[in-house]
Amino acid sequence: MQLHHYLIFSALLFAVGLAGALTRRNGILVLVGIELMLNAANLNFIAFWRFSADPQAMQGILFVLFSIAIAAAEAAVGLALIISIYRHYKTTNLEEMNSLQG
Amino acid sequence: MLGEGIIKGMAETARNFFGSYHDADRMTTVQFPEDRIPAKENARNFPFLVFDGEDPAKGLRCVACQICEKECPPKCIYIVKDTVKKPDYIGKLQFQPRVFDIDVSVCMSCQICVEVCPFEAIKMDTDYEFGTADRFGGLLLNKQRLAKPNTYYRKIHATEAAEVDERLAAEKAKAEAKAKADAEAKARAAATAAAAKATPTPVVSPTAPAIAPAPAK
Amino acid sequence: MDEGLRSELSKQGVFTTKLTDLYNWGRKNSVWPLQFGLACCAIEMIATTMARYDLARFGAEVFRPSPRQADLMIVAGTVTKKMAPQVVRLYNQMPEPKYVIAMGACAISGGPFKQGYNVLKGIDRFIPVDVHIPGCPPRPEALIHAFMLLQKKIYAQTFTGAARPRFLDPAAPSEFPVPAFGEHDLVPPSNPAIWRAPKFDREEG
Amino acid sequence: MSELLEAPAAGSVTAAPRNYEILPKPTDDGEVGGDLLEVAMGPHHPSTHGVFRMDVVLDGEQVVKLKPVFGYLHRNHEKIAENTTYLASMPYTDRLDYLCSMTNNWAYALSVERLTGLQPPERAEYIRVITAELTRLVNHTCLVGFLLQDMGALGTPLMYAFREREIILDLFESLTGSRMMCNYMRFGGCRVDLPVGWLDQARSALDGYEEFLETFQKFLTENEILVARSQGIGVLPPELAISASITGPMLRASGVNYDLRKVDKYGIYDRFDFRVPLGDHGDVYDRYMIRVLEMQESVKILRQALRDIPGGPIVDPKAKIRGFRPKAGEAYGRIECPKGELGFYLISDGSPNPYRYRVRPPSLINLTVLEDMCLGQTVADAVIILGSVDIVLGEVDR
Amino acid sequence: MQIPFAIIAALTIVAGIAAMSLRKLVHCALCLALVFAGLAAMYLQLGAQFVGFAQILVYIGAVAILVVFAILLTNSSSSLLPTVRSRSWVFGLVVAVLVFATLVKVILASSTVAGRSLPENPLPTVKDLGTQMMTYYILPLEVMGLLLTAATIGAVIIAMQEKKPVEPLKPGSAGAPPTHP
Amino acid sequence: MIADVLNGILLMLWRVVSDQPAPLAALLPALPEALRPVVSAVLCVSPIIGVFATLFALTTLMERKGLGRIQNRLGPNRVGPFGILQPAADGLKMLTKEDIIPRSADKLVHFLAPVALAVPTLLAYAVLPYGRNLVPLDLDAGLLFFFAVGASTELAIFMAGWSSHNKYSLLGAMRAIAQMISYEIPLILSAVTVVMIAGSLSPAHIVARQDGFIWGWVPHWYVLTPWGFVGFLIFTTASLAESNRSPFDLPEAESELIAGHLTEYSGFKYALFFLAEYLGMFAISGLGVTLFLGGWQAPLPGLDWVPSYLWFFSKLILMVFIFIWIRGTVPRLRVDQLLNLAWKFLLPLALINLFTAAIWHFTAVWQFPGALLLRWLLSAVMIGGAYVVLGRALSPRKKVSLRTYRYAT
Amino acid sequence: METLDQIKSRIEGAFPGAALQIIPNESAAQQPSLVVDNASAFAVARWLRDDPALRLDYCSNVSGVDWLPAETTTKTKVKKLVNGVEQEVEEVTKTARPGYLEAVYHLYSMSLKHGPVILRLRTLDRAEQNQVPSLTPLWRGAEFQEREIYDLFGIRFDGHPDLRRILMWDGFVDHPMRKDYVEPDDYDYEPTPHDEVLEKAQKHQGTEVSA
Repeated sequence: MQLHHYLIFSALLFAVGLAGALTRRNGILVLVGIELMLNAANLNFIAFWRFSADPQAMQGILFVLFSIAIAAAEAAVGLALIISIYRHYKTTNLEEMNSLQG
Repeated sequence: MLGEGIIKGMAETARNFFGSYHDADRMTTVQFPEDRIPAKENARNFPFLVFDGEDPAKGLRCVACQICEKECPPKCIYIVKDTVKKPDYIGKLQFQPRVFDIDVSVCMSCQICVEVCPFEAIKMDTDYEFGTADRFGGLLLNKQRLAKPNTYYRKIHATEAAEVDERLAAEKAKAEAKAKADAEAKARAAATAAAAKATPTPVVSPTAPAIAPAPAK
Repeated sequence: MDEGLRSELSKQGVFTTKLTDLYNWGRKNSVWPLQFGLACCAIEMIATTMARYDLARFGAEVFRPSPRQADLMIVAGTVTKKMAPQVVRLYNQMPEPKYVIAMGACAISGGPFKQGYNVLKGIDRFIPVDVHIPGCPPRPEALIHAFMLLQKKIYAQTFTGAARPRFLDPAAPSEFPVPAFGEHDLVPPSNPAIWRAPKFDREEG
Repeated sequence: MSELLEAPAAGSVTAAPRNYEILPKPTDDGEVGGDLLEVAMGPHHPSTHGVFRMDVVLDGEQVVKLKPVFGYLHRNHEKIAENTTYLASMPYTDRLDYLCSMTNNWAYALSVERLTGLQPPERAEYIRVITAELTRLVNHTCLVGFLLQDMGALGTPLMYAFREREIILDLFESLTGSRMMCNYMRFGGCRVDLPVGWLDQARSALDGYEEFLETFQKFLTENEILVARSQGIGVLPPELAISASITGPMLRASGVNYDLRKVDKYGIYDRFDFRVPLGDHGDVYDRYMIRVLEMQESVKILRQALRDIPGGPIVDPKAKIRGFRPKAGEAYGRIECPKGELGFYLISDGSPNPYRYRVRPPSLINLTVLEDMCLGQTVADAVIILGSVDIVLGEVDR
Repeated sequence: MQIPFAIIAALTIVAGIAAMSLRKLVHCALCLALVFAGLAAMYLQLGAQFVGFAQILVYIGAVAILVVFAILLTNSSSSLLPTVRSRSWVFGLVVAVLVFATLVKVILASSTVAGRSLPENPLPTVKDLGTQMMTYYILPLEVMGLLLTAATIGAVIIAMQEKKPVEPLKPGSAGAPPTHP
Repeated sequence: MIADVLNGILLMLWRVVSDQPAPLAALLPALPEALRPVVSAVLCVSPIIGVFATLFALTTLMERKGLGRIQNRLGPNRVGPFGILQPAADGLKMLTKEDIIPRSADKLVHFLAPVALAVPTLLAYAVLPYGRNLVPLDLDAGLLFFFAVGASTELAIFMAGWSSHNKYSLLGAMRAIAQMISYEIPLILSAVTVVMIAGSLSPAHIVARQDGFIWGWVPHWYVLTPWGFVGFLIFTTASLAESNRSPFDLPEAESELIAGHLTEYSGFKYALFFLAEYLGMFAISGLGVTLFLGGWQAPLPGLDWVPSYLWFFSKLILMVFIFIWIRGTVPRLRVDQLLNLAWKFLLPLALINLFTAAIWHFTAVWQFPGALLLRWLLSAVMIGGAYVVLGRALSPRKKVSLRTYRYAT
Repeated sequence: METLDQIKSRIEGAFPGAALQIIPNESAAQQPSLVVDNASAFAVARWLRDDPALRLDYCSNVSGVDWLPAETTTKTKVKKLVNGVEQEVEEVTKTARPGYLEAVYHLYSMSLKHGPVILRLRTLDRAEQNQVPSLTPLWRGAEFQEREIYDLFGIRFDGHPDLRRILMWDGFVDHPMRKDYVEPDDYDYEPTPHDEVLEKAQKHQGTEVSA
């Protein structure tokens, strides 16, 4: 196993997430796409940590742990926003949320 | 205090749990097919027809008066009266039901047929094991299945049957006494009539009842 | 092999088992009733599961609230015309093999209420019934007796042959049409495919 | 109103009676949809005590609308009774409220006695009181069991309740022959006299019952979950209760002192010393407790009745079994059955069959306020509120 | 090592594509959970035990559930739109492909990455991780805690719905005033 | 070769029975290199499945009979001697029952849900130490693993509820998820207390830390400390909720929601759910035993000759019995009360308990006479006070109490 | 409590336009009842509820009664010339009473603990003009009972908040408690028929043969 396998896999996952976030209309799925991209990035950290010369230096792992926590916070706030918007517009379709008036 | 009541409740259930192993009051299960709760003397389920003597074809007390058929609330009794009188177990002529069917799939075990019967002919059985897969055949009880001897009646409802027997015996004795008196009176009347053949007095001959208890017709 | 010989053998420690027997043994000893009561008989049905009679001894106290997990439907009480479609629907929702006990006069024939305009004269007009228990209401012992009758019936079932049970016959339906509410009565008033009044031939004597 | 409420109830007594004329209807039919969830609970649902149906509209778990739907056990009792004789209806009354056949019998017998002027002899009156109070014990015990079942206790209280019920049913069976459907009372008396030794059996059963009531209380009444689940739930204000013709323990739980045993003094209830427990909150807990306390009072009545019962005949000699034809006229007789006021309204036209036979079912009328009590509560509360109303479908739908 | 990696990678990618392209949103959410599980497996394979378990706990146990709840709360599970793609979906796809191509090119071209394989050094234990976190990284940890708290409160406030509840009857509460027809 | 293998098997069994270390190592060298991982995996997994499936069968029977005894009746006793074949009959029937998939259901998800529930539940067994030398997978972060796989069962329940396309199912699933998420927090926090004291996330290590006896006869189990006792109570309450047992069986509340998320499941899939639910209960009880009740340690000195796994399983059965006992006694909570209990009572209590444990830990340096008593008192006052205050605050109204009633004569 | 006559005269004082009629009751119960005309029924009922001496706050029972059209024969002795001779002749006059439906309310007082006062409301006929005013706005307890009467007897209650069928299903058209209701024919299995059941069963089998 070599490092670039992981990196290419992570890039692929990132691209899938990006494509999803850009092509789907539903706000929740856009958030899901972002979540995938974040995860792809996390995989990079882990891979680099594992293939680094000194795994005892745990920056990679710690970074991912913090990132996971941030992702959880992000998901909570993002989904709360979507629910709140849904209450207002009665839709989760991003293209219909084009009016600024409250 | 939070939790106190729950602990009390759990103590109660624990008491029942352990009690069920040594305390008969706390293990109330009667294991049915093997053990049975003794039938209460008054217990009733479905009616049966009482017959005296040995032969149900002869000894049936029922005289097909059809009162129970009329009074039965769910109308589950069906009687066809015989056209001729037949001798009963002591040889007295009586009407008998040619058909006596009870549809136990309808019967509500209310005992009203027993109450209205003037002949003590229909009584309540205590048997309850009537479950069957045969809807049409198994639940329509005919005369053969309904007829049960008086000894059986005495077995399941001892007190009540004793009273009934006593009453029937008293009625019978009364009827016999009356018949006897009538016969005597008749003989006497005949004698007086024979004695006073010359005096044309109209003879009133009281008719003796054909059957022991007067049929309510 | 008849029952007597088998029980004799099992007493001697010889277990003779066929696949059918095993299958029937499993079904017979694990009959889970649907938690479903209609009227007066339901109280006696509950009483049957209670401490004095304890239907649990037969492994049948597992009253399932959802028809999907039930094997046995105890039709306990009067089936009114307003209720009949629901009963049929519930029966349809049960998975095969399923059994029905008609408990009490009302469920068998409408019972004392059969002359009523809103009372169905017997649930067997719409669904097949395995065991009938007369009585109004039947005593709890009568229900246990009928339950054991059903167990015997299950144990005697065979995989093949003309006498095989309905659920093993691919041609036989496992769902039955649900009657609709009409202007005066249920439409149809009975399911002619499973219920036909017998030609009445009264034996006299 | 103040004479109704013997003592000031918690902040509810005002000088002017409040009117609950037309129920406040917080929701319209057109509103359902969106976030609201419509659930039809029943007619086959484990919580509805039979074939009752509640069409519930939920907002999350909260009930915003609840419509009871009846008729799944409409067995045409009244129509059948109008086509048959007076006596033949007696076994049918057993099947009205099938937990309390004795009180149903009594209510019907009482109405016919009102219609015809038959007068049951004293012994029969005592037997009626004894059987009716035993019935009350059975009904209330079972109700508490079912209520706890609805609350989710896994059958244990119900099992204990039915254990005691069996003891009383044994008494009924040895008296009348049947466990549930006693068909015992007759116009102007009772059907059979007490068997030998029955009174002693009843006394010892009563001793056991008192002990059971104590342990049952210990087992349940203090349970925090029961208290938390039932206090403040399904509140029924007394004014609404009166307006909606609520009767029985449910009415008294709302603090209204109206017990037909005291008001009408039917039978011989004026001879007994007993009290009528009243609740101050009208919630599920009060309804549960009122029933428990009523059982204690019933035990008290039973003790007196079993002590004082005289000998003598059990049927009015004027009563006939066959050929019973009351004079033309009408009568309404009512008694305090365990669920409330059970009345029979009879119109006779002089024929053997009643011209009009009407049952005033307490269970049905007590359901009038079901929606009012459930609104704003959660669906789990609605289930126990229904349980605390104490309905039997045989009587609701007849 | 190769075969398990291939299986996990293929499954994860397929699940990822499914999560981004299925029509029913609940299916998307379930596939998302599958992606998370695949990634967790990959972390475990790489020896990052703690992170792998944390990934399962947080992503499957919390984020996926949150997504599912959001889907149900916004009622998007039942309403099937005529099309699920946005108007500019071609553009999005092109961008994604371009990004992927660039990344792959960079990875393959990089000299630091190329040909690097696993070192033989021992892996840190959970205890080491804890020690590091509680000493050197204590400040980020505290900040993270603060952030999480803030995010939770914020999410609750945003999603809170003000509505007037149906008041249950209370003792003494009056109903409607009498209105005679 | 074959003799070696047989010898190895016998040696392995002997090591298991006599509680000796490394039973697997006795067999593996006798096998060819290629077979070793497979055999090792099979030998780890199959006993777990076998033992716990048997335990499941016995527990269902024990539950039915125990509830029966609580309710003054006998319970199943007709199938086989004392009814012990009842679970076999039930299983056989379930296997042969028709499997209904509702027409409107999402068929794939409906099919996958029971699997998705059963697999993580089984995974959780990997890290429990069943005996002195019986840990299938001695992970460094074993506890985290346990909670991680436990958390993933929520999704399976959601799958079951959503795919059935039934209102009751969905409501039940939502309730289940809300409940499981809420109670996971006090559950984890009460476990964290132990982790903090033991200084390890490895279950085997935690059990090892509970070795020995105070004053020679009081076992060194965490449940016998004030914080440990309260932690154990919190853990038990939360695990009741996690395994959807009464009084927290709201997701399947039959008087409200028919059978919750299981409403539309029949036949084998239902059996699988049933199995998974019980397995989850065993797993979480096993964790409770490991964390608080000293795992496989003997309760009294001198009982070490009894194989350690027997202690583990007897403690496990004791916990299961308590679960059954509770089930036979209490009514069910309402949803809001359930969540209030988690968030307003258990969570603060667990936090205070954590703090108490910290104090307990740092006062361990006290060496003066009566130090233990003082530590005990201090902790008990802290945690007891919190219990009283929180318990008072939990009551929805101040007036929820027993009432007195008035009578009219 | 006052007698019904006293109540009637007080009502007549309060509502001069009200047409009241007391129906005597021959039975032992001695419960006479008061027929109120539909126009003033609601006002009278409210007066009964609110009058301080009566306070009939509790409507216990509401029943429907179906009175079929009937002929009452009255015999009067009339002096007539028969064959030129004045004779006292009994003349039979037949008056056809039209059928009507009736709602009977049993009112009690919970506060004063007396009762009953029985109120009868009558429809004009059994077909179209089958409405009476609903008393549900006065007593909630009448709600389900009036619905039931609507369902089973077909009396329409004006002013009832929720007048739907209650016991039978919505598509049902008949009113089964009426005396002339004909039950649906399902007499295909009657093993114990007699009287009217026999007739119906025979009729059923007859139709089956012809069909």
